[in-house]
Amino acid sequence: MKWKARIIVRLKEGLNDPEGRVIGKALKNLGYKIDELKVPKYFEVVFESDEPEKEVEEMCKRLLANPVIHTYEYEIESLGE
Amino acid sequence: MKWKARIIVRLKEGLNDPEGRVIGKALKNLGYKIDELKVPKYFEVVFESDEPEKEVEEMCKRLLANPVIHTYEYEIESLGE
Amino acid sequence: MFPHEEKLIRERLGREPNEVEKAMLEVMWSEHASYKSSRKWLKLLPTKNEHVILGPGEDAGVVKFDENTAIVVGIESHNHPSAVEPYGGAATGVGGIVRDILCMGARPIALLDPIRFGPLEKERNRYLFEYVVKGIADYGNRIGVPTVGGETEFDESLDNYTLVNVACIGLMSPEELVHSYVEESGLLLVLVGNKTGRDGIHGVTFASEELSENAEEEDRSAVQIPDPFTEKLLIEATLEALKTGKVKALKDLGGGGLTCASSEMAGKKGFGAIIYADRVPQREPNMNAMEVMISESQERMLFAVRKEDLNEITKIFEKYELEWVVVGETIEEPRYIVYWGDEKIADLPIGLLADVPIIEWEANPYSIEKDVETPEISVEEALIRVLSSPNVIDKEWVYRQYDHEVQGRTVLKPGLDAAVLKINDEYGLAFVSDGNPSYSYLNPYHGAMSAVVEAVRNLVSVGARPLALVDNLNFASPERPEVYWSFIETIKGLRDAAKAFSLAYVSGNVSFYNEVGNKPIKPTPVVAALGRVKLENITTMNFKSEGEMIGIVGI
Amino acid sequence: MPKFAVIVFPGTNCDFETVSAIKKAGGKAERVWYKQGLKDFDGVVLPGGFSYADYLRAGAISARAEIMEEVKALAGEGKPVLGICNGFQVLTESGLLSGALRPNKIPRFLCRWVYLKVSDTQTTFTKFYEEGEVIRMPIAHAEGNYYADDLGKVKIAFQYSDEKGNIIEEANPNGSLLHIAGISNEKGNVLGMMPHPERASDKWLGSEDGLKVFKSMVEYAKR
Ligand SMILES: Nc1ncnc2c1ncn2[C@@H]1O[C@H](COP(=O)(O)OP(=O)(O)O)[C@@H](O)[C@H]1O
Repeated sequence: MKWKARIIVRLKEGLNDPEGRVIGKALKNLGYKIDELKVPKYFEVVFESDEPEKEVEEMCKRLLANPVIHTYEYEIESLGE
Repeated sequence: MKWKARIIVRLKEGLNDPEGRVIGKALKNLGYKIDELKVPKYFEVVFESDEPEKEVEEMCKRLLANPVIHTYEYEIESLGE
Repeated sequence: MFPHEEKLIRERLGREPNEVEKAMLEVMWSEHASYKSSRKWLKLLPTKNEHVILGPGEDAGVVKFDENTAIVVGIESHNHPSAVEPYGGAATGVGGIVRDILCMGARPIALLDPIRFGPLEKERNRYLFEYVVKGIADYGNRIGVPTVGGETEFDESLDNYTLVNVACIGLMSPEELVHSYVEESGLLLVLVGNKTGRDGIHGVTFASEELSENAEEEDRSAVQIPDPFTEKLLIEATLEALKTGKVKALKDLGGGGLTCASSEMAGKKGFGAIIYADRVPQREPNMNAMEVMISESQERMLFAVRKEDLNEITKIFEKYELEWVVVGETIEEPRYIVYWGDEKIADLPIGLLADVPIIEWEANPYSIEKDVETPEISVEEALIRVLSSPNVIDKEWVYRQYDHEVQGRTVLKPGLDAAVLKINDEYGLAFVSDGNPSYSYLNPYHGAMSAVVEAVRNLVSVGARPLALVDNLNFASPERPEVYWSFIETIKGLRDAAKAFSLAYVSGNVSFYNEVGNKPIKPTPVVAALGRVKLENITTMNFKSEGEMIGIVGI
Repeated sequence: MPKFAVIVFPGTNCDFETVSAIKKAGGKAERVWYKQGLKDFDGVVLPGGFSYADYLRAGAISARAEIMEEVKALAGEGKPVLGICNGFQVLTESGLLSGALRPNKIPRFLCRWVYLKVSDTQTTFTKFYEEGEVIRMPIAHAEGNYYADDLGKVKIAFQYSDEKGNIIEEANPNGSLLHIAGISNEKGNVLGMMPHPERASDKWLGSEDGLKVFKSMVEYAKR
């Protein structure tokens, strides 16, 4: 079976986010009223698997997120055969 | 009014995507059957505005995306006052 | 292509070229690939002396440093692409010149980036500035070639536009020189590196036209996504392949893509080539032969090897996980033949692709020199104005983003008069770039001279003896008589200045049609210069202690 | 003479100068492509660069390569393992050192010379320094901001300081926790550092302060 997973990897609460801050500031400088801007990492993965939940969980743990600094969430959608 | 926009900026179809390719290959090496992996840019912006649609559209055009190579899409959610 | 050129092609060919042939000819006959408007004048430049191993004509020039050491040097512009996509345009500009150095057989060891923008007060110019610098940084840093210097200038005339020039040097021993042309038939042509996509189709023709006001919205085909990861692997794989001594010719794929690289490789010494275009690994579905032949996808190289050596060479590509394919072979007959499957889709005399007649445009002198009025301000205020000009302030914001130390050779770092790279335990190579479009605008002849003189002065300031020059000529449309005149004057200035120092130009680049919204840029010749310095004789510009005498020489 | 493997991942770019520095320090060194094995080596150096172009996170993909299992085994035997810059990032990503290297406080690449205070002279790589010695080396990184939720598992080897050895905010180039520039494991045989000692191993390049890192490592491996 084929699947598409949408994975979002976020910085843990409380960790400062220099990248988001800089882009937020750039938008402020362009005149927008930005309260907060975040740039989580976002992956779209099309893959084949019999155990999609388990495998996506593993992909996050083993590679896509670093448990020291990240949390993650995902959605999986079936693409059929 | 306060709003939260979720913005996804993608490379146009057909453009070389070394980042997606390299990360996809790394997952394959860990044993997963990856057909395709993409890493669009993803922004979550909390902002104040009277014309949220227009402003998010502008933010994309002026800074977050380059129309020559990117397409973008977004959702805007109201956070109330 | 101009109508008279189309007519000439029909006559020489004795028939109408088909669609694929026409696309290939269009690329090869573009200003960018053929130098048709500049060739005649470039001949005026001195290109030979005792330091020159190889002058202009191939991908980069080669200079003798000492008996055992040769320096490869080249310079390129990536102006048009950077103006529409600053990050990718600037980055792929670095990639292109690095491959030019590599394909002469040298390890690229340093970059310089003379870059120019419109005034920073405008948002679009700030955006271009920030992303050009980021593009150069991300690419140069990731491939491990230090960016050791450059120039950063802001000028009204570049509003909404940018000039991105990049110079690169490489290090090798003289016997490691490889040429870009073959001298035998029956060689296999091996394409290595990235897959081929539709990016960069018509890139050279794009670079041979003015930009319209809405260039940002224009066809994305002219810009490419940089892939420094693959470039770094290409560098290492190529250098390892060259060590076998079995690479007969080597060329990078730049403007004009596979057509340009393979036809020049085969045709230069009178051989021909058959190309099997359908074998080229494609990144996008349903590409046709024309697209494959003229795509300018980045990070690709073309090798010529004998059949019996194929295995040994391609094993190296595989070690570096690079895709490769035998895309064709060289033949005795001077023809350029392209197959798509079983179908012969192009068959041209190979000379027709390269033999592009020169164009001489009308040239009209202009004179705008007049006495400058001195503003009535105090010395103090004048000093503050000068010292706070973005053109004068320290460019630290730029060069801190560049890894200028990688490879462990950088003796003099950015921020000084010239960079110095350690070549051996005793000697270093000084490297600097200079240009002064404001002078060139007022008087193109003297402006060009001053660029050379300034570069030489900067070399001398660090204690180096000048060795060689390269030049990059950024101009507006040559079809404007004033521009064409300023171009010719510039070359004369470059010639006379070099002659005065007994120096030669070993390589260079011409970029025309730099105008946006019908506003021509100022004539902008950029000169990069190399010098040799004994490490213990290096001098730097800072005061060393209290009580030193300060003097001025040469007023 | 002890022999060191300088591991080359796709995109590693400080391998040659690291080999030279080790040789200058009296050791043998060989560049080892990441698919080769690590037999017969007395220690390993993971050099700087941009393995896998820093895609995903610096060092993340290399850290999952098979060769890292061999590196872990070697470290377990007490042999020296040094990670410089990207090599440090690989060490944290692989769990050989705890913590993480995050984007600099100003999220840009930064190349400049810094002063370091040597905080620990007991590691395999710092024995030739004096306690509290101030040394000079260049940094060149975009992700060197050290973070850990638990500092119990690491020992601080180098800290960013001013010229006089004061550990102050202004001397910290990347926002790193406790101004950390380099840490080691408890045993002291695995050390990661963001500054580049190999770029400070030649008088012409501005300093020879980095050479002692390699000398100390070579000396240790001789025992
Ligand atoms: N774009 C750049 N990239 C790298 N170094 C730069 C750049 N722009 C300026 N520099 C460096 O800053 C220093 C000063 O440059 P510049 O102002 O052009 O010097 P000068 O006025 O002496 O010609 C030089 O060392 C130069 O290499």
